[in-house]
Amino acid sequence: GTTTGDSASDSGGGSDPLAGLDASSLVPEQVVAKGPYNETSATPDDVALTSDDEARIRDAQIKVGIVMQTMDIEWSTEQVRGITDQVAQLGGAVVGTCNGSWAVDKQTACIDDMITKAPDAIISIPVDDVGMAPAYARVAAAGIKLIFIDNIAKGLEFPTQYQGLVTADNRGNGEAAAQALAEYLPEGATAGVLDYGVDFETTKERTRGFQEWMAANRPDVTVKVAEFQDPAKAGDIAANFLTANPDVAGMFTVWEVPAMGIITALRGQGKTMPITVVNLASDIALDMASGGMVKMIGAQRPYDEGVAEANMAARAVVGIDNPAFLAFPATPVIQNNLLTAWKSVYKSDAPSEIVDACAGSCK
Amino acid sequence: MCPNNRSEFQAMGAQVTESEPLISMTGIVKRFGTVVALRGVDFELMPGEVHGLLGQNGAGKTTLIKVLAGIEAADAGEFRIAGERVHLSGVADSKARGISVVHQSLSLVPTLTVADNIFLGSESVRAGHLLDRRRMEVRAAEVLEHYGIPLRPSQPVSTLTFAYRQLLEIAKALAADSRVLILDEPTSSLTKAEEPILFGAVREVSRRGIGVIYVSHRLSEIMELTDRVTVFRDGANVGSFGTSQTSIPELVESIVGSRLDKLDTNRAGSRTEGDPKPEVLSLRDVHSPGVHGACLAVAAGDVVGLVGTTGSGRTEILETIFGARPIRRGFVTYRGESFAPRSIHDAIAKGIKLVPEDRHRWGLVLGHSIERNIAMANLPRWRRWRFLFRGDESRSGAEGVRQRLKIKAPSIDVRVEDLSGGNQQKVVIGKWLDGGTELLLLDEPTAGVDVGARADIYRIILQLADEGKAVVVSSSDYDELLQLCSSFVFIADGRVSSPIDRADVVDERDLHRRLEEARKEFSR
Amino acid sequence: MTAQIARVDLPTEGTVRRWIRETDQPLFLYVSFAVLISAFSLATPIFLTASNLLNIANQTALVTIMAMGVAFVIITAEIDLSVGSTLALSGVCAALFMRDAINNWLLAAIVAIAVGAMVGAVNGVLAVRIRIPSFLVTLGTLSMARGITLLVTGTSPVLVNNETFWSVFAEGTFIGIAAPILWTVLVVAIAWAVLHYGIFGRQLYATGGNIDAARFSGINTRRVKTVAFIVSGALAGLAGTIVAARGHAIRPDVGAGVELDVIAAVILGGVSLFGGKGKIYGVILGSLIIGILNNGLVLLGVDPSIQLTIKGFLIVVAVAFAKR
Amino acid sequence: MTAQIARVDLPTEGTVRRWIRETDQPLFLYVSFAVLISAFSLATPIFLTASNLLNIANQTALVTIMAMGVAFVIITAEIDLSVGSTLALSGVCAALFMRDAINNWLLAAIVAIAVGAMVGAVNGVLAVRIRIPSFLVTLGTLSMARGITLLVTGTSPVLVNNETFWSVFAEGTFIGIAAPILWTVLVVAIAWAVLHYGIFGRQLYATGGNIDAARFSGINTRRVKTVAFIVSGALAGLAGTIVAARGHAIRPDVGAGVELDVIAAVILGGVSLFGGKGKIYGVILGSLIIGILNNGLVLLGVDPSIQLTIKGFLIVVAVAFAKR
Ligand SMILES: Nc1ncnc2c1ncn2[C@@H]1O[C@H](COP(=O)(O)OP(=O)(O)OP(=O)(O)O)[C@@H](O)[C@H]1O
Ligand SMILES: Nc1ncnc2c1ncn2[C@@H]1O[C@H](COP(=O)(O)OP(=O)(O)OP(=O)(O)O)[C@@H](O)[C@H]1O
Ligand SMILES: [Mg+2]
Ligand SMILES: [Mg+2]
Repeated sequence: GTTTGDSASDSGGGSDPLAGLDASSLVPEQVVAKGPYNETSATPDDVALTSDDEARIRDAQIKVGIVMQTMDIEWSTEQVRGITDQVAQLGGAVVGTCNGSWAVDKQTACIDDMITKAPDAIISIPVDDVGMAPAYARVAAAGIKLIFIDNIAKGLEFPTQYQGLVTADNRGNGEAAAQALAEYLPEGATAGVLDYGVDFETTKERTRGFQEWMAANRPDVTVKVAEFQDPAKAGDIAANFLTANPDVAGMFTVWEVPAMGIITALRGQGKTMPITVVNLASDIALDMASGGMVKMIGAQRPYDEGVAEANMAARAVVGIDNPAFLAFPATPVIQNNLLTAWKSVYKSDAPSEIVDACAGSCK
Repeated sequence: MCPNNRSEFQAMGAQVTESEPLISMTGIVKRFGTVVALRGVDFELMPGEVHGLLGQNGAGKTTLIKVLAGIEAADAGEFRIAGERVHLSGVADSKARGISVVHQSLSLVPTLTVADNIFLGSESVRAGHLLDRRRMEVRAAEVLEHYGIPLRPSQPVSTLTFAYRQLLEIAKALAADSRVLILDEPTSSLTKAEEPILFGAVREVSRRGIGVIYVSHRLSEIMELTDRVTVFRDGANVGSFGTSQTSIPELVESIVGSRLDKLDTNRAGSRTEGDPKPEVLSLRDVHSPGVHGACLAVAAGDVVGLVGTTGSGRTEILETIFGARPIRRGFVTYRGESFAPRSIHDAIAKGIKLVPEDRHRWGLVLGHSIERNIAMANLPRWRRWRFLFRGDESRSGAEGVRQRLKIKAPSIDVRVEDLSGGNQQKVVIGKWLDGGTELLLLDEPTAGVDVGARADIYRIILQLADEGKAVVVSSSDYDELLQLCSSFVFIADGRVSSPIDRADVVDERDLHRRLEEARKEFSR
Repeated sequence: MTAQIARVDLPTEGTVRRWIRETDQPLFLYVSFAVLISAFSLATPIFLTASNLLNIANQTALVTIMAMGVAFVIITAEIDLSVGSTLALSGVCAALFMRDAINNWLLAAIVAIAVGAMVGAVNGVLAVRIRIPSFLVTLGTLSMARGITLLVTGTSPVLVNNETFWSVFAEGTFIGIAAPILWTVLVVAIAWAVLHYGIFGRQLYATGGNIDAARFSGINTRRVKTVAFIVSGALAGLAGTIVAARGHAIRPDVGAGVELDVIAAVILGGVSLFGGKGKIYGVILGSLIIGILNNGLVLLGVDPSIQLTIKGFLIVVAVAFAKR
Repeated sequence: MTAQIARVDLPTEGTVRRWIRETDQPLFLYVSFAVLISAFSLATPIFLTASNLLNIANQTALVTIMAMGVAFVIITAEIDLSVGSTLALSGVCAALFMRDAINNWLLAAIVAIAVGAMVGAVNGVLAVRIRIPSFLVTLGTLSMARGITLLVTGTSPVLVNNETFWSVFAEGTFIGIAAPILWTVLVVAIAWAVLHYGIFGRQLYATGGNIDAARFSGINTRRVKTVAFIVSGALAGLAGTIVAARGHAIRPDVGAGVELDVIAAVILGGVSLFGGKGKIYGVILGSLIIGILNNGLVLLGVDPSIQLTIKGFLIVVAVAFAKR
């Protein structure tokens, strides 16, 4: 379609609207996300440890178990890395990591196996915030502290049944992504959203953020939504969606896998358009670095979150009160702050391919 | 067949000097688990001779052949081909050495065509790896036509009936340019009409100096076809004779190991006299797939023989009565009331039992034990409290069958696939031996069964008849029909002649002549 | 004479080897089973604790229950890929029934099992009457059932508010044994009786071994196959009930992909995909072995990315070594 | 085990039915294919546009390529569930090779295909020599390959920085046709020649149709099966190469679950799970039909939950209606 053609030329040359922008200007004033019981977010400093806290924790030699929703993605690995480093830092040990493999029965098994191992605390992200509730209730019943990642199991009480929730400001990232994409959308343009067609709180939050911002700040933009239920098929869905809606001038999607799907689809069709997405990953970063289609990435901070979770777990074990809800503020990444953002998120320099691809245009 | 092949054959015939045996085996031993199939067998095959191989079911004939074909490796013994000591590395090896086999249990690929099967493993190629389809079809056509085998090269094997598959097996072996041709019960369901095809082929190849090993339980064939016979008993060679120096009774004696009293066949004839017996089954102008207006009447105590050539539709008629083929038109009455079997289930429930022609396809679960195979057909009898199965009764029942039919196996838990061909056939018959049979349908009942067991089976059948059951037999073995039947009908392309009494038939030749007449009748 | 041979030769072969050859019992399963257990109990003391063993039983309950039904189907030389979706659909139906109609645990369970049986019946009819390869049929019903489940729930979970339901199917215990385990035992017992002591079992084996021979022996092979599919569906329904009870709620996307675990357990249990072969306790061992692997590796605190590799490796080894 | 043969009576049946049976041509595929295409092109004008058709071809490329290999395996009456993981492993190996060793597109592709072939060889040896049911073997290698992939990548994507690689396997076009489509055409052509005009094809069919007959005819059935597995692996390797090129990077979790789509395409294409049967173009139609369904339903903007239902339904109907 012609629209996409135009936007292609926009995104192509130096006339990139985000080129000179200060990424931090995309961050919402304060964390938008609200806790499960509508708590406002604490800040990472609220869970930092004083030296005598640390001393007490060292004596306790805490044992921590981790139960993830999957171990197949970078995000999980980083979370686990953050937790493991920090727990070690605090003289404790991670006694085991279990992979829920996106299945309630498998994650339930994980929880029960962990309980059997009787650690002091379990840090976990539920694959199913409803169906997993009874299993998580057993954790508290077994006298084990419980820190949630991203989302709590429905109906569990703070602080009796769980002692903290750490997440990224998903809604904030959604808003930032909307704001960035808006820069590329001419008056009355159409934006596309490739959404996860399953009731999954984290991704729903991101989409909400995106749509609310658009509705509030760019009422002229029509938002068309396509849903995928199998991430592996997101690319095909995107391709077919874009064929069916040639008027779409830019896309937002909820994490990097569907984003890669969109990119692949567009490449297959020899088209190009601006894409904004949540969660920093090397493959979409490479595209951004080379001035490709990915214009903005709302990063999470899995490693830092991991550290915070470890701290909360430790505090809970030695009986220090935790804030109920801690959301890390959105971290917008655009081409010009890619390298620094990468370092602050992953605590290591960006891969050489990305640096090369930047050709000096990133900092 | 194409001339160049013939010259190849002659060349091969020339290679072997008359004195030297093509094949000589000494002290061959073969075990299967507990079973010793061959216990030190000596065997010799001369060029150009047709060598008959005889023996009871399970005597070890097929095993010897599997050793020759490189399918099974002998556990001990010496094996020479044309004087050269060999250790066959496999089938390909034995093929390469010019040994080709017609197997007892069919070894065709149903999903491929006739031509594909004939040249399976020896395809003609073009440009290295590409098939030369046309050449194969042409050569296949030549072979089939040369030996007068009525098959189309392009025909998929899955559409062939048993007898035709057997002919195809033979064609397959003939097409391979070989020094040794082995036929393991090639005629078990060929009729007099196809015999000439086979015999002609055998005589031709032996004339070319090719050695032929011919396994059969039909002694008349052996006498007619072979130059020499070797008899096996329980995995040992109990002697070789020149065919001309021996006689059928002698052979029978050395096969069975004792004298066998011949059935008095007049009994069969005599049963037709006397007061009329109640009619069990009658077909009037019945049409079904493969059957075109069949009429048939069977009374209690009758043993009716279906006489026909391959493809005549005997199997079809039997299967129609058995409920395996939908009746399109016509009337069937069974034991007084009109009857249209909706399913096999139906027919069996009413006491109609069929011993099918192709035991591997329709008769047996090869992977299951003897007991399971026999129980499969008698489940209602072993039912307890509606749902449960009376295992012990089933076992003792199966054990009884094993002894009654002298099935050669260590126990009833042996898998049927490990039984010899004839013993497998006994299991198929054993399925229907007892339990509410009113009408027994037999399609090639004794295919591959040895003379001894055959006599036992005849006794059992005649006994059933005496008990007032009705029996219909389709057999391509006229001698068998003459021994069993009280009357005959002739079949051609799915139609049935009017019956004639056993007493009016003199001998096999007479029966064959009458069949030919009947077929002329139909074709008019 | 024949009998003689038998008598003479029988002793020469080890009774064990003969037992293996004659009956297709997956001996190797015992072995790998024993090996696994001893290995893990040496590696970690927790493993052999009663609580952990109950744990494993509880975790394998679902797979074992469904494996019984799928085993029936596979023994008839068909296959059922739809159990995962059937589980979800019937569980969701039970939950909706309790939420919107009658909040009664028994009726709900009946609904779930009936729905499962219905899916099974559809599979059966399509595969047996219309003769569509069951792989396709059940792949079709797999996505149909899933689609319907997502539709009726609008992709969001359905809550279950029925104490009795929870305890009867998940949380209740009897002499310290959790309900799901008891249900499993019940199902296994019945399946065992049917398959090894029932007429129907014989019919299943015969049908799978050689369908033509079975027909010619008077077995109504179509009925047999259809019933097998229905049983498989119904048991998936029971599994769905248990899932709904365990979670006090059920998500429409639950049970996706579980069919592979189930079939794996069945095949590992020595059931042949070509039909006519297999034993119930083989299947039980099959699913226990998989369960024990999952549990043991976690207890040992093995890194999850290595766990996958090890699991695949061990499964293959278990079988390979069995074939020796 | 030998395939069951349906008893048939030539004289009485209609020539069409006979033609369908004798040459196992999945006629119904033509029909449902035609029906689908006409239905969608009536429903939405976009459907029949050249760009959309290329779209479909491009989307089905991967499945079609892998389906060729899997068809080989299934025709020999075995099965290969490992293609998804093999795709990931070999794609990742190619990417790592370019990143850490020699950044050469050709060598990288060779590495990928070699790795794939190796996995196939492992499958072959375990399934054929050690006689482990291929379902288990390939389920084992499925999780092993995936595990190794996750290990070597540490779960993070591996980036590919090689313009030539991108264009040769993904972005390059020739007379307006994208590279993946061209690769598919090439693979299909070769598979077609081998299967229908090659010796090896005969041997595949024979081995699957009646393994004893094949052995008795001197065919080295073990070799045949092993080679089939290797081909399947190698083609999964090619697919992996294409994935890596398309994304300019490859994620270790790519291709999970694709095996079901591939097998579905193969079976829908009229290949029998019991072996000995099947035609290449059937498989092509099979995977195209699935691709067209996915594409058309999205073009029509159908709700994804309903899409699932419809897709399952249509697949079943397509086949059912075929059997009439
Ligand atoms: N694979 C096997 N496993 C175990 N026992 C076997 C196997 N094959 C053959 N036998 C046994 O070896 C003996 C000889 O069998 P064989 O088939 O050679 O007999 P045969 O002479 O061909 O009999 P028939 O005339 O019935 O064909 C039989 O007792 C049979 O049960
Ligand atoms: N060459 C053939 N190809 C396909 N079908 C055939 C062929 N010849 C015969 N038939 C079908 O098989 C039917 C019977 O074949 P069959 O050989 O079973 O006849 P039969 O009288 O039972 O002879 P036999 O029992 O000796 O085989 C024929 O009526 C015909 O319908
Ligand atoms: Mg024999
Ligand atoms: Mg016949």
